Amino acid sequence: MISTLSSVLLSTVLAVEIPYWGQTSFRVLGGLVAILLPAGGLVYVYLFKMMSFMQSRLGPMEAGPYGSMQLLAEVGKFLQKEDIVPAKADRVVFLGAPFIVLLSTFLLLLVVPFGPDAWFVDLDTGVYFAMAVSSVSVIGILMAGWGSSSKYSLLGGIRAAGQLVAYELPMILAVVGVVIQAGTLNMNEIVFAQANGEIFGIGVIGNPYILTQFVGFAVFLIAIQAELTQPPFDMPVAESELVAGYMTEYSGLRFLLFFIGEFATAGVFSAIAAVLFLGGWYVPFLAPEHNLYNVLGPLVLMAKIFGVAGLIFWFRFTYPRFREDQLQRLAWKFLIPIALVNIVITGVLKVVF
Amino acid sequence: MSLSSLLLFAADAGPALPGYTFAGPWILRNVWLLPLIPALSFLAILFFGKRLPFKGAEIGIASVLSILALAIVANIAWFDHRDNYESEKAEDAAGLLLSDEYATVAIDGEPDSLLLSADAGEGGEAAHGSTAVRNEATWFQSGGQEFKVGTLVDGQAVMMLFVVTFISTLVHVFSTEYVAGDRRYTHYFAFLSLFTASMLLLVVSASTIQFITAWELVGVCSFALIGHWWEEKPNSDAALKAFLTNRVGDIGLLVGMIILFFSAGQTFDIVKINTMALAGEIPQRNLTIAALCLMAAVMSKSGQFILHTWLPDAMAGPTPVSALIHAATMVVAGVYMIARLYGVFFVGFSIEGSPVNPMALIGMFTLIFAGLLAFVQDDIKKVLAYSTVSQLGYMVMALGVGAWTAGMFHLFTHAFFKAGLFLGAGSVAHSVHSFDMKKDMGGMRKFMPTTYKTFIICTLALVGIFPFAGFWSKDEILVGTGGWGLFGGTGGNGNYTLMLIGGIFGAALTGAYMTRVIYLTFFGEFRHVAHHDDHAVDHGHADDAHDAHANHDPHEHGPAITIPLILLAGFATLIGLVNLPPGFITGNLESWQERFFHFYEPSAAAYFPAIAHGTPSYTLAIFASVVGLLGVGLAYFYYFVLVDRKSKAMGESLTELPNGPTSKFGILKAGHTLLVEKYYLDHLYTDVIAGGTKGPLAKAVYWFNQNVLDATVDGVGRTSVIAGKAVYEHIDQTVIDGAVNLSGVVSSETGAGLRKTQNGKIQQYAAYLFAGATLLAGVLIFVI
Amino acid sequence: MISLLAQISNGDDLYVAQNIFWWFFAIVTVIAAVKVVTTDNIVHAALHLVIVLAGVAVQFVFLGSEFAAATQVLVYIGAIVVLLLFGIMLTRGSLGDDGLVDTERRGLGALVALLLFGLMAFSLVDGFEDVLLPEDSRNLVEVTTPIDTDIDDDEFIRQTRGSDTAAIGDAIFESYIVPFEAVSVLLLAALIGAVVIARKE
Amino acid sequence: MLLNQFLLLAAVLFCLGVYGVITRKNGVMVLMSIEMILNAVNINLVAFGAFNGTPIGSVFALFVIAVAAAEVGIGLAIVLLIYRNKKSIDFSEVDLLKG
Repeated sequence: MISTLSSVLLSTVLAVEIPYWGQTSFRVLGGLVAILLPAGGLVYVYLFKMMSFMQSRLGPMEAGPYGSMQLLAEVGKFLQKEDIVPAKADRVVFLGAPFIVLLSTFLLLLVVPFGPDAWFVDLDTGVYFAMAVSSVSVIGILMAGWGSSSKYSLLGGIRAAGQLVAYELPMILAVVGVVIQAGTLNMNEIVFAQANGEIFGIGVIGNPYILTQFVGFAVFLIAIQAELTQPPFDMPVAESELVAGYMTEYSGLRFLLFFIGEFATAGVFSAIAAVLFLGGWYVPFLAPEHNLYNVLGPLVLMAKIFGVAGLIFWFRFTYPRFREDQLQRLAWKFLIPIALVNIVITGVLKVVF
Repeated sequence: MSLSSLLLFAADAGPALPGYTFAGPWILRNVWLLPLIPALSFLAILFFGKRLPFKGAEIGIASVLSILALAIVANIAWFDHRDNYESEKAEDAAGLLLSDEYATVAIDGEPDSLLLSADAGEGGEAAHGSTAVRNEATWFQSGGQEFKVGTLVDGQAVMMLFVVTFISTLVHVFSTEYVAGDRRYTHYFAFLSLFTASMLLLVVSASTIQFITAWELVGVCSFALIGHWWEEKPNSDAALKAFLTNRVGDIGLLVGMIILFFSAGQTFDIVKINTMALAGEIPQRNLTIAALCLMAAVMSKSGQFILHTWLPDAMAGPTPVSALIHAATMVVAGVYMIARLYGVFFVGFSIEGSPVNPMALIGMFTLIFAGLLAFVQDDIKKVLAYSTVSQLGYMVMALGVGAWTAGMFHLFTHAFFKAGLFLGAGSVAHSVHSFDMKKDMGGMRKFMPTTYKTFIICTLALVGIFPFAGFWSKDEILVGTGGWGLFGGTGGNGNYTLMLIGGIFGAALTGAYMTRVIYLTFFGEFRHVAHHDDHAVDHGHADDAHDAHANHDPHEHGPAITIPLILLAGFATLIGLVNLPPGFITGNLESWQERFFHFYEPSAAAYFPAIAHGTPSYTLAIFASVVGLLGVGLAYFYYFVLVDRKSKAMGESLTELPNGPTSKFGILKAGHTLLVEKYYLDHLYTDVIAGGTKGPLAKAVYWFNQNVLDATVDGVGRTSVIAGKAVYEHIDQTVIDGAVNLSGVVSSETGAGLRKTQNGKIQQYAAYLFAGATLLAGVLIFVI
Repeated sequence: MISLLAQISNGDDLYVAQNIFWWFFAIVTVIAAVKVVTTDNIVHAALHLVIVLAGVAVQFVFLGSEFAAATQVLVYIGAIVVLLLFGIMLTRGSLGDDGLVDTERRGLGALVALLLFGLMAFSLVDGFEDVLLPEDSRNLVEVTTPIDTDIDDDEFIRQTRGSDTAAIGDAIFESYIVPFEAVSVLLLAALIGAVVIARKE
Repeated sequence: MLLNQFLLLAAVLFCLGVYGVITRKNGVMVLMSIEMILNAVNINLVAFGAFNGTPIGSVFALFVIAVAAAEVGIGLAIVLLIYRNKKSIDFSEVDLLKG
């Protein structure tokens, strides 16, 4: 996003030829920004502010005016903590686990389009790729659970893996409806399809697929809630049962990495949901081909991300925890059949119309 | 949609080959509806049947009635199409209904020579198209090969549509009372529907692969219905036997169809296969092998000797199902297959101009041997089952001698009177709760007058008494064997004298065993003793459902059972008249004679061989009738005179003479035992073929070993001892022994070494596998 | 190495960056693969297997088959390795090296593997010595927007790369529909079979 | 790029897989080695597909992946069964077939 934006600016406005390494570093920079900005924002707006108001917590209001510096304080706190590795831990596996989780998040971000020309990679198999790499984080979590050499961690890891594998299916199946309707896997094409679409002959606001794929959207939201292992799907890290699940033995920077990973993944999944169901970077009344979108798009998408994330965190703060069997039953007996029916109906309607 | 629009010629032009067209009356292009409706009904009954007031029977009857109506409409449409095809073509040519392209194809595609060649044999039949109507769609394609499904409607198909739907309707109606109160009533009707659907699908199949599918579906349904009361071991065994015996033939079917697929240039198209076979584009050798393989399938499905053993056992199923299986669906599938692929069989077996061929031979053997077997059965249904086998023998024989129309006509008439017989037997059995004629029947004419009358009529039809249905079809088969000069007949495709004799002899047998059945069932005194407990289960009814019957005399049933019987008896009486020979009664009224032949034989189609038709002869008809009546008379004399007199003398209802001919004469007794043991075929399968290798065969080998080999060896041994002694002292001790010892040591050591490789560790085996593969590949790459 | 040298000496089109990355990934893959079959720690073996599988996915990308690469990641890494790790964690509780994980057949195994490799390498080098892969044939494809929009001036045409996904989809659902159905039946059978085998009585 | 690059890499993976299948005692590890063999085959399929410019190589690689998933499912179930019967997943103890 930033990269392309900058390169457009630099090459057209400033007429600077950017070398390959320069472009690459711009991309890396842009990726970091695109990961960290929503992550920090979400933590601050929802975790610190919204949850505190909802649950009458007094915490984050001391650091800085209105607690605005709380985020920095938290990061500082984690950074100065000692990075402990348990004596019996499988050292390499233990140390590598948080990075694998974060890697999954970064890979997910790769295919999200921020504007008609503002993307990191314009993959032909965009959505499919996203679904594929989202499953990589399971490996990281299993590594963390195993490497810690602690029974809480192991139990948490196995729970998390079971949960993630179970909810990956409804997530993918929910997306299939959108793919059928758009006729492409490419995320940017999906945005275009929504922007240029019509619903019942009315094309003023395009056709954001939430209007036709509302079932898919609901299933997708529930599934990503579970993918994020946050309430009400937080058995893997349930403190009353497993201390902190697979994160039990982590401290300092590595705990922070898991933490960032969780919120960044929430942001990226929100972005994907926004692209698939809410029209991505597109806003009505401005043709999708307009160049302005390369600047406006990221902002629009950011707004939509915050909207979807708001829903996610709202659920997080208000619902009690499921039991393990209830969780599996919800996935296999409810979400997957619904998603399958949705696919069938979408396919039939696609052929009919 | 009104009837007229159903019959209307509709324009749906496509490229047409000689012999069929893609255009035609709406109903003929859309006969796929017929299998579809009962298939849907099957699902509907399965899913909703139990909740409906009549437990699903109403869905089944509604669907079967609707397809009966459709089948009748299809027949009418076909008659119209058959007679007016020329004018249809004229309309096409005028461009009224069809595109020009189609018109030219239709006219160019049907050269006059084809029409003429077919007409040559029957002298003066108008040059009608009898062009089959076709409709097809691509099912799927894989690896460049398109798999098509479609319907091919011609005379034989519409004829079978009518037979199947008609019999199925009556069976449905009959069943509502017959299986009332059964614990799987709903499933019974569901499978009846599926059975009907499968058979209809088979009938309209346009491609061999579709045909195989339907064929197997029919097999599955028969399995389910024969084993309907699977709680009892014999029933489930019978179902398994039917299924497994059919599997044997199905291998033949698959192999044959695959041979045809590749021989005919990779096509599943039945018309194309036939056309190519007739045009000589497929090597004769391939056709013969394929026809032999297919014959195996016919033998299993249509119960031809020696694979017929499942058919009598299949009587374990409910009687209406037996009627359906024997009259219209399962067993005629094989005959229908021969008729459908007649080009293949005609050329493959060189039917034209030869005195004998495998198909005719099998048919003749079947009709005689099965007829003989029918004499020793006590179970009324088994007699009828063997009778069916025998009649199927007639049909196969007829097709084998080239009398296509006669064979199909016999199939047609047989459907009605055999269904009538089975339903009649079911009606009787329903009253006495048993199928055993000797123990539980006798004198039934007093209790069940309607059943009695219809049974007699159907028997007359089966025996072939003038003017009942069987007379006409059987006579036509005899004529078709090839005009035996003695009777003044001419024509026919060959000189099948043997088949003629067999057929006439079979007629006598039929008459005799049917007379026996009639006597045992309907005459004499009622022999039913109060052992009701054994028989309630025979029906599969819950006991309480029949407590009402337990202690009083049998009686006639309600209309659900009698009306089908009466209808079938009516058909058995009259249906033979649809194919009156030319000149008989009708004089010169052509529109009254040979209607069946006219409408149902694809005489002018390119995919059908130009078969010759024999001229009927009064002498033959009279002679055959006399022989048949002779059989009836002998049996009549034995049962109605001798046995009747004896039983009156002894004061009890006898079923045979206490010391009749079979107990007096050794040969007859042996023959009787042979028949009771069903020619030991079941023993052949279970004991000899299955058990043979472990028991008798081993003994035989042992005996051979002891007495023949050993003796030889001994003799050789003694002579060699003398020579050996000399050799021993000089060569053996030094040279040979050393070598022998060496080889012994070597092999023992090698064995000990190799033994270690057999250590049960799969991975080591995997290592050998890979190493071996590497070596072989290396040899392939470096050496060769 | 031979191939690279041959390529250089032939002076053919050299995709330097591509080749460098290819060698990087190939070496990483091979090292990880060696670790999979030699390490004594079963979890490490599984994690190295992840690297091998990812490396193979990268090879698919090099070969221009993104869809296969994504499937590789989704099925192998996302499902199969997770399943293997589950199997390990459910059947072995201990951490660290598992002691004797190898049999005494190392020599035999090495011999067979080397023989096999020698044979394959010989025949490959012999057979496809300098054969070049065709250049990425998926050129830029012009895509007009699906529905005409309000823009009147010049019709907007975006460029996107041609897709192998559509080609794969067409191939599966047209020519190879029967194998596809067979695979689905196989999966169902495997599902039922696995449940039956693994179920406690 | 050379076709042989890919084919040789696949050959290396294949042979390493074969080595693993032969030497590993642990059932799960044997399964992993088999996966490597299948992957090597997949590289070949896709490479030849790319070489011929058809998607059919990828198509069959997909089929192989699907079959591999089924194979691992069944394989792990068998390993679990062995574990339940022998309290070990050591394949060298499963040698009842010895001669």
